[in-house]
Amino acid sequence: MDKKTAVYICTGCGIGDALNVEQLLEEGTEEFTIDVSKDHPCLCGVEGVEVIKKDIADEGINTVIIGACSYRVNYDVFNFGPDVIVERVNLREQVAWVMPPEDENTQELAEDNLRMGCSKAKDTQLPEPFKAEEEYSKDVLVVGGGIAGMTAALETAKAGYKAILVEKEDKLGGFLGKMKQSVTMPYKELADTGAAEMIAAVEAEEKIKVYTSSTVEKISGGPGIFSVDIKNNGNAVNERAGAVVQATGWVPYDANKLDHLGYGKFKDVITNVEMEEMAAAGKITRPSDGSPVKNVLFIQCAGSRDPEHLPYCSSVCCLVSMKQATYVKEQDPEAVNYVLYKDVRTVGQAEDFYRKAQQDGNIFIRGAATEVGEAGGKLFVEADDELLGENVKIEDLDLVVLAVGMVPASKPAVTPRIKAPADAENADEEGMIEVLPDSGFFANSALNLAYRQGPELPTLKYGFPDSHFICFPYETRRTGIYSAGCVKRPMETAKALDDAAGAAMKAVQCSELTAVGKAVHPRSGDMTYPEFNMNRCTQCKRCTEECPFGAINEDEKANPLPNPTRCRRCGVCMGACPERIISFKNYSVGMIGNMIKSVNVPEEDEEKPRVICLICENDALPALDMAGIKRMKWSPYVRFVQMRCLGSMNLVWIADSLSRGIDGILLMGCRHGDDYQCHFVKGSELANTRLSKVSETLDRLALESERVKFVEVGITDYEKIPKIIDDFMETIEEVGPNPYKGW
Amino acid sequence: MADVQTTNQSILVVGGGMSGITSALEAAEAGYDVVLVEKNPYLGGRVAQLYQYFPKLCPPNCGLEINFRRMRQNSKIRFFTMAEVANISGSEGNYNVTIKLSPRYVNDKCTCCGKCSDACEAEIDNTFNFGMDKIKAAYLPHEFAFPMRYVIDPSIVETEDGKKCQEVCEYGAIELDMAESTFDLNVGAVVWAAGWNPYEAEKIDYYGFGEYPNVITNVMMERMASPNGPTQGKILRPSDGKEVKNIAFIQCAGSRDENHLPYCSGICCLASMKQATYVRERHPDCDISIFFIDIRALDRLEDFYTKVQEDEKIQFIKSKIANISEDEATGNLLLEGENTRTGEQLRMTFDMAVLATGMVPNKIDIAGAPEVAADEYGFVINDPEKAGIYGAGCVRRPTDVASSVADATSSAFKAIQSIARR
Amino acid sequence: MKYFLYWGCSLEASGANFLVSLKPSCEALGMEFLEIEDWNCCGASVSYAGAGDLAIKVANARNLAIAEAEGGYDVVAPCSSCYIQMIKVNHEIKEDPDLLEQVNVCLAEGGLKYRGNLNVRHIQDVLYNDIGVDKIKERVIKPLSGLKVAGYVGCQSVRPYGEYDSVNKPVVQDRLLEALGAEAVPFPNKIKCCGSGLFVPEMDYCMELVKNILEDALNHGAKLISTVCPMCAMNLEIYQNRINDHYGTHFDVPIVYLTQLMAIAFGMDMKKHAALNYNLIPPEGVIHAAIG
Amino acid sequence: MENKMGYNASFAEEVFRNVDSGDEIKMCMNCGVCAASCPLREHMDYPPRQIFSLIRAGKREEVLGSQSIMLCTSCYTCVVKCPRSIPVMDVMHGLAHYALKKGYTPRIEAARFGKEFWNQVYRRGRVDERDLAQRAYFAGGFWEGVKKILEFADVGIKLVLHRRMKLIPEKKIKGISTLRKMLDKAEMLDKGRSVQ
Repeated sequence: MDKKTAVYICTGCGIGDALNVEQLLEEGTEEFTIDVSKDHPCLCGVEGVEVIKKDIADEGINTVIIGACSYRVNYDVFNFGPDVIVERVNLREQVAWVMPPEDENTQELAEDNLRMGCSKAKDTQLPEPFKAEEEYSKDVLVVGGGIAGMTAALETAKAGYKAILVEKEDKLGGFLGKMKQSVTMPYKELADTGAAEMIAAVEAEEKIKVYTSSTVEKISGGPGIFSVDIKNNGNAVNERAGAVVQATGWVPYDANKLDHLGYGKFKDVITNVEMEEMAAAGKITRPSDGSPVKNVLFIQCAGSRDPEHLPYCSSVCCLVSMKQATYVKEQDPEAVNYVLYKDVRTVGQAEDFYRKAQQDGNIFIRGAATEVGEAGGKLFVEADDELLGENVKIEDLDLVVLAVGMVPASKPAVTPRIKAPADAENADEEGMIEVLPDSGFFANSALNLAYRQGPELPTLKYGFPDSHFICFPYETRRTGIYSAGCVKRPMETAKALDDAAGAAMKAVQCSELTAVGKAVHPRSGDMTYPEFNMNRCTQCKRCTEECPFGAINEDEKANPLPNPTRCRRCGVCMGACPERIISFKNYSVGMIGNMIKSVNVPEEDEEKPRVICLICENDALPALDMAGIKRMKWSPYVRFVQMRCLGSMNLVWIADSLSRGIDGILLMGCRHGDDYQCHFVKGSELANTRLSKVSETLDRLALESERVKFVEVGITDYEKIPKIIDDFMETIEEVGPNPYKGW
Repeated sequence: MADVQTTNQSILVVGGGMSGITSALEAAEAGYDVVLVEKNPYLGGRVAQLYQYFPKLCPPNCGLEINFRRMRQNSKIRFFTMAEVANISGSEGNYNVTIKLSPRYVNDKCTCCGKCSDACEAEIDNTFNFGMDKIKAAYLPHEFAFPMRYVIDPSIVETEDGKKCQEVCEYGAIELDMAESTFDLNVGAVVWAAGWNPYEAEKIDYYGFGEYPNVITNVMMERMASPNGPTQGKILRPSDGKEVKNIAFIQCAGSRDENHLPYCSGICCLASMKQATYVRERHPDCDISIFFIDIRALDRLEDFYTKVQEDEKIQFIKSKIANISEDEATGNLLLEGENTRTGEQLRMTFDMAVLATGMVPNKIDIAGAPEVAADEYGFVINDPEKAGIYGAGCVRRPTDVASSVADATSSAFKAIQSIARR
Repeated sequence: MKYFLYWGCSLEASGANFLVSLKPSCEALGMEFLEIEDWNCCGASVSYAGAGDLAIKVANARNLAIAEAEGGYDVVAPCSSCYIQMIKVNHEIKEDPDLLEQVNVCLAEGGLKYRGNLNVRHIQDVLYNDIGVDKIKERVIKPLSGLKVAGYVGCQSVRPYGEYDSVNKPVVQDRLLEALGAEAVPFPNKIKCCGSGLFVPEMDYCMELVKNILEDALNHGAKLISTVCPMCAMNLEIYQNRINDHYGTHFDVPIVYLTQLMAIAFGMDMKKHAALNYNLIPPEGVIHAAIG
Repeated sequence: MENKMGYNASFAEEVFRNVDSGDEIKMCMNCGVCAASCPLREHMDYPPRQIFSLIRAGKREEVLGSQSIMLCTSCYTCVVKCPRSIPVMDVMHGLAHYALKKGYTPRIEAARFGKEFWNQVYRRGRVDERDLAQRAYFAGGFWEGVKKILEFADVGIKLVLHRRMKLIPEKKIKGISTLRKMLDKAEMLDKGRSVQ
């Protein structure tokens, strides 16, 4: 593309008062080829925009540099269609509103900002969306044929898309199919499970292809172009899909581990799953002798909420026990149910069912079981009754039901071990080490992804595949693969229905976006993608290891094999690459390097230090905007460079900056760790890790380590920003000017 | 004024909170035309008023910012603030909707320079902060407001203040003669994501909210803890601005109570635990008591409960508080209850009490609208037999953000299905 | 406006000053009272010791059945205990048709039948909602200006149904006192229980309840306490000496009925109409001190 | 460990069946609001919520022999605050009635007073306060009665002097015989009849 570039400076909102605009236009654009340069008192107004539009029309301008307010405002006003590159240079929130007006330093800041903008615009290319060679599919592969899986398939079909449903058992239904009845909205009475109708609906739906007695042997490719190998009753079948919903459900917690509650010891101690199956099969009787049950005791949180077993709450067990108590009462109104609980957790309208269970006369005892035993052919349970403050004994029990919790089907019974890296500390004698849940090698076989980073979805601790579980609950770390239902977190029927429909929505959306070469969340709509200049690749594997989304496979020679449809466009690979071979059309190592190079570094005797701040655009940059809107003040010596994610930070920028005489580098990124806020999961953490290697660079240049600093900045931390900057400037002053100035 | 072309292939989303934004974005990113209407002058709804989310203790604006960015770059979504549904008729696949726009008195020329606010002298109650402070009558609803545009309060439109605002605006952004207007839409499906209101704490009269200044609600606590709140993030006693030395959180303030809200509001346990961490962070010496009936921390949220329990300054007392009275001289609050674990009658004095008030759904309340199933509490039931208008988020059940987002995503899909069927 | 006045047993004895003052002051506002023919006792709040729940309900239903047959006017029960017993039956039979049937099976033994069509009203309810503060204000000749009164509501006049006032933060009595020109002092204990019928047998426990109420009233500047219940009035008034002996306090607070204050404010006779001579602790002093 | 309390659902069933309002306690979720709103809670051996817990635990003796069930002042505070709409007061009254019928005599004076009150209703249709007091005083025996009379003589005399105590005994109401028939019938139909 032949660029015709125009620069427009808005002089409104105090910019004109703070800056010498004429000088700015001259100094800030000097080194660049600029075809048109203008200023306007209100660029975002109708007349201002008209000026730009006219230049585009009349002068053939296709690259527009706007020196005005933050890119976060007036985004719609300064949109001139897909063929015009727009680069926004912030002269308001970062300059005019926070710096002293008509000041030399303010002016220099504005000029540097404009230079960086011009440099960036020069290197920016229009995106050319990725188009795979294969034909795209928009079908949704659903793995798991329980309530969530069947719902995902049905909802997909209702929206006019096709679904492929793979179930390992010989029939659909999962746990739903094993249930006698269910308790769901509006939680007044027990309801039919609807399993039979749902199975029939799935089977009747021509848009759904059902594979029972089947497993997914291999999924290769990526969103839009997944190739799925299915083993169907021993036969190999291949299907193509655009996206995947993993609804592999849950397994009950292994009650054999609950021998302190008498399981395995007494025949009449059973799990809630066994209770359900018995009820569904017909009559509830004592397993020991088949005699009728009169007194039943439910032990809640059998395993759940117990650090020795399942530290989390399994969410559904309170309702399940109330449901099963109802079965007992329906069978024999004179029967007595005791429910031994820690907290009754019937949230939302489900409280109504608790009230019903109480109305039915079920006896709720708050406390923990201390012993389960047998006397005279009947069971007894001893418990600390918290509300009586006494140890109590409930005798003459026919049945004790353990409300065992839910374990995601993805969680392996035994944590897999892999060969430990050479420097691992906790490797065993054979040099093996436990796989972390946060890895594609942890979970039980379900998807068998042909991904370099492992065959399954990485999980959070406890084995639930999930990542951003508050704002973006469908985000997993494998693009186009969404988990749904109890594999994601323990949830009751009503929620599983919604969750599955939501996952199907995401799957369909992913296929649609992928088909037109667009990224999915969080950079949804982005049409650029990383391109690899393989000639210079040294097979260092950093990109393939670090990609948070497992987008890059590897050939046997360790050459990266990018799968652009799996890519989320965070740029982590670009930041990881020591050879700078990975670039986006509008974001590259060279581009940012050039921007940094365009910053003027004053001579040492001018006593004007220069600091480059690489700032994450997701959280830290909006926070900086807020600080500007609040008219806070900070040092005029800092130049902010916008990052897609701090994980895209390449160390070469630091080395280049320091060797040019830049006095310090400040990195602002999201919180990492367990409660990370990075929108690309691992970006800020990787940046921080990478930074540990910067010491080599500093040593080589014989520079002080204080010159480079990483700070976590959340979006609401704007009050802290001036202090962070000022503290850093103080450090820089202490360590003195960079000796490389003027080289 | 609004020039919106829609067809029966379009989706209307009512409510610009977390659920509505999610529904709108998910549908739009799948390629559907969406119109989003929000009655406030900004998007973000209730979550925009929160300081942090549990259990990660992260700022809601972080996710909102991403969503606003998704919205900015997506031409399939058009949104209107200060907009409400005035009328709705029709059936699945073909609804005629009238949207009423209240005047903002500020047009899209606003550059957010803030001069009008500087010039304006009149102050109004800051509803964003639940009236805990005042703002100028020419105001930006909050720093992260999206769209970032000022609002002129109707109370100054015909005053000198209004004129002054208009005069100082260099960009001609203030239009004092702006009037209420309406426009019509044709859509194929509607997602009702109008959110919730906190239960009116005054109704639990024995807690003295509105009478004793040091009794506040959980939503007020969020604002108080926010750096952009009425106290710049300081947790202080409303009566005298003193630092709190001990504070009580009263769970089920209205919820699980047949005299008020018979259902459980689902989120209040976690919200209070989260707010206890706010207090801990600011006042490490403050003693915190959380009074509860049952602690309801579902699934992995249990981890957060475990973590908070480990804090020795936070104690959980199983007691519904039966009464609050105020010491008139000190403003201290006497709480009475029964510690049901020990059987002791409890009388404890606190500097401040936070009522964990529950959620009341904003039900569909439009005369002549097609019937949408709801339970006796007003929560929308998505009835497959009456498809076309779908509830999303807390209008369906009281729930946390993650579940609301999941629900909103599913509702977007239901809306798409309504269109696919026609 | 016609009402049945069900005054009950106490208003003929310990609560006589209530009845004596109520009739003229209310009649002055245009209320007309009828007596329920051959009424019986309501059973009050302690009868459960001797009677089952249904028997107590039947006792009350008998009065209602007679009143219903005699014209069906609203039944005004000045005594809170009578009021609550009657209104409770009324409420419960509305919610439970089986109960009404059971009650009628019993009433049939005396040839009576109750259809459940009556309204049971508290005197405060009638004064506030039927007459209204404006009309009361109009009738005031000698405003009780400067008289600081603690309006003691007690329990059963508002709880549990809250038919005309908040159950936890009632205001009606204060509004009525203000209509008479008096100053109703804030008084958090106005809804705290005085011990009711349990006072006599459980005096050791209940004295503290009364002590707290009196103390709270005085601490808030009240010179006298008004009530609308004979049981409250008696418990608050006649044991003050005993409380003083027990706690070393010096209570000497006049306890008056709201209707006594009405009679005074309406310019009626202090004895004949306001029945001040019935009071054990004479209120005349504080009243005269305030209004001259 | 001995001395373990055995849970026994039969007492709960007994209460549900035979005690007026007894089945309402099923709905209790142990929030404690009833106890905390009770004016005499400090004097109760088991506040209402604990009574309900004891019923579910099958502690018959503790419940029917408890002081608390006789210490209800009928103030309705618990009733209006109970989040599960349990008529706590009615339950306490029901339990007291049941306990007395079963021969338990916790808080003997309150029991005598209440019983005598109802006697008056039953005997003459109305209550004579003076007669009630006297009879209640003497219910515990002659000397106890005399002591009480003397103790309360000051109050009695004052009431007489201020025209607030009737000296002439209250007469029976005209319809006393039919009233009694009605009440007898009611007792026959009452919930607790099966254990008379």
